[in-house]
Amino acid sequence: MTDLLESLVFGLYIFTLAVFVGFQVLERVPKLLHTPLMAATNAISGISLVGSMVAAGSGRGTVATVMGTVAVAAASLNVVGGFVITDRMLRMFKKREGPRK
Amino acid sequence: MTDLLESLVFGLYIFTLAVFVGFQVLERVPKLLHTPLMAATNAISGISLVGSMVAAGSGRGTVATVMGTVAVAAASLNVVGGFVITDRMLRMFKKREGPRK
Amino acid sequence: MNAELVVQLCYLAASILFILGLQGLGSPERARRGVLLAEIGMVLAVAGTLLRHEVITYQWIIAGALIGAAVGTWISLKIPMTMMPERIAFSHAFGGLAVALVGISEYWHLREIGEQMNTLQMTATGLEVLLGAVTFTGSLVAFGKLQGFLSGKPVTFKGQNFFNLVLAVVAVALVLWLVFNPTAFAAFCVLACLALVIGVSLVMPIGGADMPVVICLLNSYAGLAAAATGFSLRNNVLIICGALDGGSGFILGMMMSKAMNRSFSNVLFGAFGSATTTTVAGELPGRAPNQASVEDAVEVLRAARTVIVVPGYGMAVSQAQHAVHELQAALAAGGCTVKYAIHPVAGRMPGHMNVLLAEANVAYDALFDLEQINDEFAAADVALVVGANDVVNPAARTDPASPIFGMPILNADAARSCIVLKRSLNPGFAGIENGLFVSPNTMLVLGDAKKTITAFTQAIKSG
Amino acid sequence: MNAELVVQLCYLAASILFILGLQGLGSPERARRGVLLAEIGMVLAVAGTLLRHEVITYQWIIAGALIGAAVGTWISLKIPMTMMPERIAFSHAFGGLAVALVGISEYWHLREIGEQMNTLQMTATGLEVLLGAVTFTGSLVAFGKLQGFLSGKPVTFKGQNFFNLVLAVVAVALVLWLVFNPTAFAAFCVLACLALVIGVSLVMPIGGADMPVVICLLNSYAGLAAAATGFSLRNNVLIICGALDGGSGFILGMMMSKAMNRSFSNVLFGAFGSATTTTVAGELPGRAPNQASVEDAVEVLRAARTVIVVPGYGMAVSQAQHAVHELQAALAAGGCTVKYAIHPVAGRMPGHMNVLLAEANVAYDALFDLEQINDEFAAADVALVVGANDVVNPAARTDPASPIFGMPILNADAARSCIVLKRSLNPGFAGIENGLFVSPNTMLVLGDAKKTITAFTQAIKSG
Ligand SMILES: NC(=O)c1ccc[n+]([C@@H]2O[C@H](COP(=O)([O-])OP(=O)(O)OC[C@H]3O[C@@H](n4cnc5c(N)ncnc54)[C@H](OP(=O)(O)O)[C@@H]3O)[C@@H](O)[C@H]2O)c1
Ligand SMILES: NC(=O)c1ccc[n+]([C@@H]2O[C@H](COP(=O)([O-])OP(=O)(O)OC[C@H]3O[C@@H](n4cnc5c(N)ncnc54)[C@H](OP(=O)(O)O)[C@@H]3O)[C@@H](O)[C@H]2O)c1
Repeated sequence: MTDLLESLVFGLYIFTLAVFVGFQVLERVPKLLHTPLMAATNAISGISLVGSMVAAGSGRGTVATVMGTVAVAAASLNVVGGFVITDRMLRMFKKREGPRK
Repeated sequence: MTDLLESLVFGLYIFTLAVFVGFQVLERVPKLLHTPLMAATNAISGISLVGSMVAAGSGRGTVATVMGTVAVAAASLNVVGGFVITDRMLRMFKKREGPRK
Repeated sequence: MNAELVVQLCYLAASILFILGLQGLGSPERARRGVLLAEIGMVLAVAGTLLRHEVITYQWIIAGALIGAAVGTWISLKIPMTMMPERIAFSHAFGGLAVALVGISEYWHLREIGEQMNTLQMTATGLEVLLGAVTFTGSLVAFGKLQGFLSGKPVTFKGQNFFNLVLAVVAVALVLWLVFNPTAFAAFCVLACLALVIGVSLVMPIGGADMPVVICLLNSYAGLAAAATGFSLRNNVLIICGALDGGSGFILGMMMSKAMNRSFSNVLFGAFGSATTTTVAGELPGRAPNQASVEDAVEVLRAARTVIVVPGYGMAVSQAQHAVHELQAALAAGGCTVKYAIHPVAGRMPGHMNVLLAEANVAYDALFDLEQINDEFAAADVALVVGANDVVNPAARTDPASPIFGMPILNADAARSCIVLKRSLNPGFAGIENGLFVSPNTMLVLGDAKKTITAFTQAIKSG
Repeated sequence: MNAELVVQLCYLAASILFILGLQGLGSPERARRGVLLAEIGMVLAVAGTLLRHEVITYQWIIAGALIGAAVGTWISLKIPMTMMPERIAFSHAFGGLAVALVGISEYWHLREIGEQMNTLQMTATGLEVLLGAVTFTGSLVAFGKLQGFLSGKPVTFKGQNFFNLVLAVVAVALVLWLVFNPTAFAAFCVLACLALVIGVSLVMPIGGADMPVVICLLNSYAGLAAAATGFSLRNNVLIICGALDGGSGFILGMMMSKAMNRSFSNVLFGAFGSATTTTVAGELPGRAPNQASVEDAVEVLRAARTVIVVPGYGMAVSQAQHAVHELQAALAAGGCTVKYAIHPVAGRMPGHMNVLLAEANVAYDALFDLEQINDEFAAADVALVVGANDVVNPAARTDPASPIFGMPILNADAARSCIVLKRSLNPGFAGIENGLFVSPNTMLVLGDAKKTITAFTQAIKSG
């Protein structure tokens, strides 16, 4: 198999399997937690940080580096912000009656 | 990445994701269908046919070919037999009362 | 080779942790631990990337990360829960931006060093930039509309659908062109700019209230863009996260459109927004609504043994969730059972009401889904409708001509009496009249929900 | 390159179809369509393989496939449903054989052409041959024990556990040795033979009745072996199917051991079989069992409005399922409601009772799981226990000293009266006494279940 073909094929396998996993996992999230779910996937989508870091940190000349740095900032905004707000929301969900104000 | 490393890594990804998919799918099979499930996975495990066919059909000399042929026979026994018996069992599961003898 | 293996194992572990994290969101008890797992996954992914041999300078990474983390934390700690839809639109914009920039910078870099992308890379990068840029401007417009910077009204002109179609075809043609001519820099630039335009022109025609569905759609696009990045950089964790993200947008969008009784394919292919534009005033029995004072309503509440609260978008508007919880406490002190009935599309975002009530310390085991509680209305003394409208409109059951006909609704009209809190006689999101408001056993208490409920609580406590 | 792409896309499609097929087994309505999808997947996988450029001669493939398919079809059409455990053990043996032979032939071929395996291939091939050969002989022994060729009794000797441990350590050491010396042909041969021995010595010490758990374990091994083949041949569909297969064995084994109240880690690490060897006779109240004639039992059945049938292994032994269905029909004709209570480990295989009753045309919506029906016994007039024993033993609830204490059981003792059909006063699988048989409202009708039930039906019809 050529290199190119192999990475296409493997990528397709991984994508397909991940779609299956994703659907099955997400279907089981109760309606109660749909808003935290949106925030959490938002944070996870900040994984593009991984690509941004390579763009910003590989010494690729000014233009590429600047774009990479902006991308790092945008992605880490999502990662950190997303996790913080997810956790902030989830902390509010309580089973027993909390103390009243 | 070296070629070797790449196929190891991709293989691990695919295996891991498939384990997730498998668990999630299999957990949802009702107890009612556990015997057909055993028969069906038996049939699917006959996929080693794919490896056996290469062993039997690549003109690799007598010993390898004989082993390959036996493997093809064993695997296709599982594939065909497994699907036949799964279907035979599933045909018996009926929702409404069937005609009485 | 060993460092490379470590990097790859970090990515693999991160992928597993993300999946386990989302699995944790399957129940409120395990949710926080799940998020912790996902956080560890992200740390591993970042650590792995720092180990990569391509990464040679750290100052820009650190600078960008610090700025992003600081802004992100600040926003997330300050933002009120009622502004969650805005926040999500906003961060989709940044997600799209990051992905698009990664693609552009990759292309730029190869161009500078005189290399050219192979077919797979170019296809993936083209799609990545296209989807990323569409998500970027589309989400910005959605954010502006939700926030009020932009008019929430649908901005339309004649031939708009055709115009959008042409833009989309041109964009796809450009991607194809680039696949066969990866060095066509001009085409690449045009593609990027065109994608920005598409994002705007896709979302402008859609009314502010339809934004949640659009946001889910953009979420799916962002996920696909990230997956495309994974293909072009041969990075599996990106492919996996992209698939998870895209799937979540798709599932939530599907759930919403099902609960709103629209076909999801309509939503996917841009036919949404129609409900807002075609305001069909359902015919109502010629009765006048039965307006009531706070005192009348309090009397009914005092006598009630079981109350089911039906919160809706109006509760979010008036920020009445804390007041509602206090009323619940006051009623419970008098021996009354209080439950909450949460319609899947009450509010403007999936799970909107749950989060607001959780914020106000309402225990989540007092919240019930439509299927769980709908049969209990018949036995309830009072259904207290706090700023909900469409989700309790009986026309969905009875009037085949109604645009919401067939949508599952909460049977608030089945309760012995129904107290409805709203500010006016205006219709809700779907723009249609609501027969519940003129039914004989409904008491309509006009006024801001928070004020009205606070008045209820005081009267009940003092009486 | 294009043919190669087609092959790979066939494999990808096959993997998707296998997953969708197993998803179909999630409900009886969709199950047959699911199996059809999996069949299409298998056809695609085979077709794809035929397109591979390595495959140059077809006669051996066709010969092997024809023989396998003919034998497989013949067995599967002829075998009675009561022999399913045997059939499954038998086909695991062939699965293990195929995988092991693929590995050996690959190794042999490379040796002949003077090449050597790389680290990854050698590791994978070593594990593949090891697990495949263990599964082969292990399953053959399991088959022999179930079938009665071999003594069903545990065959043990002193120091056996230590002996097995030594064998396993040596095998793993051989694999490691091969990884560093892939050309060590002698080591490879020793590994293969040793694996065959391990399979035998792993299963011989285990009693025939414990075979189902062993079979699940061997199923997992077979799956792992297939996945290892996938790694060594770089074939993703093998990896995916291996994971699915291994997972299914694991899940079923876990479910069984949970329902049998043993820790799964014990089962995994060979501590099973103990229940059969340590026969603890639980202390019973000194009452004599209340033996009854067919006539007495028929009288009780005639008066009953609701009957819950509890089938067990004895129903399989006496092939009484058709007779049971006829009794159900006769009772139903008299206006009596008949339900079936299926314990998760009734019989000798997961889902054993369901398949037998389905074979006898009992509608599956008359079959209820333990959790669904256990509360209904208290309101039932008769619990009719057809060859079940351990799964209705109240000691599991009441006697902390009993080996089955804590195992969830069917509350047959809660019914107004309980009719138990068995041939003798012998204990069941777990080898312990059953207090239900001596309880005052139990009627024990001794004799072969099929004969007794046929007599019931005749009496009820004629009366
Ligand atoms: N949840 C989602 O994911 C989602 C997404 C997209 C669309 N939607 C749509 O949104 C709608 C949600 O239904 P809904 O019943 O929650 O809301 P709704 O139908 O939009 O009605 C909201 C009601 O709240 C009242 N209100 C507004 N501000 C108030 C205040 N300060 N005090 C008291 N009342 C106030 C309004 O009446 P006044 O103006 O008279 O006060 C209005 O009748 C559905 O049609 C759904 O399809 C939901
Ligand atoms: N299902 C699984 O996956 C699985 C797997 C492994 C182990 N097990 C174990 O198997 C046991 C299953 O429990 P169970 O209650 O179904 O069966 P059981 O406890 O083994 O008892 C079977 C009963 O059937 C009677 N019997 C045998 N042949 C008969 C005939 N021809 N006519 C009438 N009665 C007959 C036997 O009594 P007589 O000899 O007096 O007739 C015996 O009491 C559990 O202990 C479980 O843990 C199950």
